[in-house]
Amino acid sequence: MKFGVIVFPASNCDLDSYYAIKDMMGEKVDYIWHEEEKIEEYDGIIIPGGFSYGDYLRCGAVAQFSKVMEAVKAHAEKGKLVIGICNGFQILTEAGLLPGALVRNKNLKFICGTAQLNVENNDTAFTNKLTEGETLRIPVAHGEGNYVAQDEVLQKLKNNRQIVLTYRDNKNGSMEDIAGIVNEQGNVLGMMPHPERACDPILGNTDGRKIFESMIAYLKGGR
Amino acid sequence: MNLYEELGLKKEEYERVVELLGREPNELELNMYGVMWSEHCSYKHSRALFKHFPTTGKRVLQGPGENAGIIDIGDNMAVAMKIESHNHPSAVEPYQGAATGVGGIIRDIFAMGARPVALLNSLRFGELENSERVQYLLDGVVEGISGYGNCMGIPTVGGETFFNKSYEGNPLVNAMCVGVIEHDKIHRASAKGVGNPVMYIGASTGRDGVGGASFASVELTEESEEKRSAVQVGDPFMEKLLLEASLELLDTDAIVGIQDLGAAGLTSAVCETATRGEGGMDVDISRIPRRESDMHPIEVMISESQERMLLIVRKGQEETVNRIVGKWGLHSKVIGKVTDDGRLRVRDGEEVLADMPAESLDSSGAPKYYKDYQEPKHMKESRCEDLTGIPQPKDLNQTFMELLRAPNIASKEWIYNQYDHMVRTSTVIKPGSDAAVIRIRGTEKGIALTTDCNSRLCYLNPREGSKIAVAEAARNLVAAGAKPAAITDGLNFGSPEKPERFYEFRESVLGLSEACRELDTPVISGNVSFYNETDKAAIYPTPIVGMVGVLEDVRKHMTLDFKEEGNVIMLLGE
Amino acid sequence: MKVKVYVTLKDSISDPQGTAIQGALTKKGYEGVESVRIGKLIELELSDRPEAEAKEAVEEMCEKLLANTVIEKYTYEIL
Amino acid sequence: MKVKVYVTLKDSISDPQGTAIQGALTKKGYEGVESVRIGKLIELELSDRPEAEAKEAVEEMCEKLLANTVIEKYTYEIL
Ligand SMILES: Nc1ncnc2c1ncn2[C@@H]1O[C@H](COP(=O)(O)OP(=O)(O)O)[C@@H](O)[C@H]1O
Repeated sequence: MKFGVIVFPASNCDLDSYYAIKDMMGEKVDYIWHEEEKIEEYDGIIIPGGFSYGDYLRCGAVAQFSKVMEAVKAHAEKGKLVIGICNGFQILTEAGLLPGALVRNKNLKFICGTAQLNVENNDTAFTNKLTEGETLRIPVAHGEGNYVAQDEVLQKLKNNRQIVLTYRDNKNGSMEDIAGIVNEQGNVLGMMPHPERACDPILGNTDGRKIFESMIAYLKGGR
Repeated sequence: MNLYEELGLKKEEYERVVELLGREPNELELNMYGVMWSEHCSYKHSRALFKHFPTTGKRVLQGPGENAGIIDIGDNMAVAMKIESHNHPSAVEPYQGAATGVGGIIRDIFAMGARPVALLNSLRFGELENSERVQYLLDGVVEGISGYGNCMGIPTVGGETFFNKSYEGNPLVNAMCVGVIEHDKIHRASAKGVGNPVMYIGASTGRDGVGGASFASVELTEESEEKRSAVQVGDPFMEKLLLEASLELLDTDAIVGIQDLGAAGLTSAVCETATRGEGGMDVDISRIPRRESDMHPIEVMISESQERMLLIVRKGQEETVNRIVGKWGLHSKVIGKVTDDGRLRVRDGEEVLADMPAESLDSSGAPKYYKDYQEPKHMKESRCEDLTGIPQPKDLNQTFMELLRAPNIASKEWIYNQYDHMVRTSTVIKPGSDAAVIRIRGTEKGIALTTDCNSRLCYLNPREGSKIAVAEAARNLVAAGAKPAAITDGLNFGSPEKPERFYEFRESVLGLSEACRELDTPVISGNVSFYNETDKAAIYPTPIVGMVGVLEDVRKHMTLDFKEEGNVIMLLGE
Repeated sequence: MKVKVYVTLKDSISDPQGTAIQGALTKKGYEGVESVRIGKLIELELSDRPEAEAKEAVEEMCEKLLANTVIEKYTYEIL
Repeated sequence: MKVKVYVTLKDSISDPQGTAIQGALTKKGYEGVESVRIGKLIELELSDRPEAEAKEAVEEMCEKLLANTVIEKYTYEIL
């Protein structure tokens, strides 16, 4: 099993994701440069946080043009796992791999802190090690994490149980308190909070591990 | 007014230029002297006092004199740090002023070859209550720091924010950056190796920062007057590319020297690298990438456009540079070469536009003053003040609540929660404690960081206040479980040409020196910002102490919160 | 040739920034500011080309990058 | 009444956003995109009033809040 962490020119949580997988989860992981076209060897792709191409105009807007995103689309179509964290979530929506959009936090400020998340669906490749209704404490750090979508889209997300994580205390203004959603097939997750920042015990919080443990269990189970 | 006066030079200084050159300078040359001999670049009013600072110690690998100071923390690892002010730009345009301040200090750190791992900032504003202006400045500065630092992926882990009337017209924005480096990777800003090419990477050169007191030229038309701008706009994306490209370049053996383009732009960068290296340099400004086509050579040479670096490259390795820089989407350009004739030559193609002894521009040529000083009147008055007449508060509960509500005491969480303080997953103690702690990956160690200065005490007694600032910083580090190791100092004062202000500066330097010697925390880098005053008043003397300490075992850090019911509370000290 | 692209939020999408500015204006004493919406103005300088070609290029750029059509709409003028 | 305010950076101020977007468009294969500058479009809905009054109010709002006149300039239209 091997993970790949995509590196855009101004990714900056690439290193955090890399160390979380390698040192904390003990799995194989490589960095993948944004101009890479071949990513077949990876089972799980992590699109990390940061500011991709500066995030000018809109977060994640330019990243959808990169060569590697073509490969990520193909990877996702094959049903393989993709997790987009923070900027990664923004990129996935801009690239059309997840519905909706992320706009500026309702208080118009960057928010850094720790969010309490509700686990809404534990029957996914990313949450199978969690129990429904469980609370996760996961760091957040974003200026544009306010999830918006048209009513029909929201309805569909609810009906299909695609809303996986919600905020207990919704600070950014997301519709339906959405913190993380999966695509219809359930193999692509986008979430604003940073599970990779909550893996190392020295940092005082290891709640994020369960997300990666779920992915690893899913991949091992070969489902 | 004479041209030299418009450029901020005094008559004696102009005469000195003529003497050093052996002729009258031309306009470009005079402009270059003007910026290099400005207070900001030459430290002409402060240099004479630096000899008091303790600058050596068993940990010190690089003291003052380079882009940043460096200390050894063991395990072949070292820590680079420096503080820098961006006060006046932030007063004009708070967002961009603060953002470019952060950008500048980050470049100083990676120019040493170090990976920036933490940012801190020390802010001073006028009274917050009932002042829309102060609120606007504060919001803008905090957003600027957040906008730039967050995008760079460098956690902002600490700082301080104080409000006091003396900063009303002249806020202070000091930014500090800390980097980590392996011993053998340390790079210096020197142009070694005759014939080595000098290369330029990063943003193209515009008219940014061409303005202010040090710029004037009769040749420039009114139209260009309008085009020039003192406001620099930060581009953190470009800086991130520069950072990654520079660190990757410094991992090869292609780079002999590296210098960021900061104050006084190209002029300062070529001059400093030349004098620290073989002594001379020859640059062709027709090769400088420009944002606008009709720029005057003076504008090109003194522009302070952000996000640019100068590289001295081993001859024949230009392609290595092009390849790595290209990978990060940047362009590189050879703009000149290293010489050993001691001359700084600026050409436009074949035509020589300026030709002067490189050293004459730098601190060895620049004037050095030791101004008169005199104790401020208010100090005597306050010493005689009778404190016994101050009544006890009637309602202690209410007073307590009022104190907690005062902006200077109230929690600053709303500020530091706008900064990403967790990125790089190494922030072991987050903002909100006495000092921040960062673990050093690959070792068991950690470093603790803090900035401190109570300027009210420095106003009452600059020498004692400065000692207290050092002591407070040290206590903060100790409270986090670290052993204090070194400081970087951000010295913010009024005009050194006024005896009372120079007294404050001098006393502060002496106080800092004494305390640093006592605590064995040498001064490894710093910055001086003078003329922080308006026609009404000068700021309180504000010598900001940025201190780093070392934790041999980062797991043994300590935070300030009460841990469990029943724990005993003790008071140490007098 | 110069092209101006105007990108605005769809009516159904709320605009906290606009609301904040409306609040600030009202607080400052400007009466009758009933709504504020913030959009983007993107000025492009394109190499000269026939108008039809320019139109096609601009529309594609808008669809692909300049606007996020999930939440935004756009108009443009070719000057 | 509707007012549209256009806020753009002064010509002397560099626009890293615009430059980055220009780079992205060019890399994506759009040729001849010579420059991109990004500004703001602010749509105000004001209670009806005589045009002269509206003008005065809008100009003051621009100077005081809508534009940062240190680095930006503005124009507006009253519709
Ligand atoms: N107050 C100070 N204490 C110690 N060193 C100082 C102080 N001020 C400046 N220096 C040192 O002088 C050198 C020049 O500083 P500075 O001009 O701020 O650098 P830059 O070239 O980045 O502007 C640096 O090495 C700096 O560390």
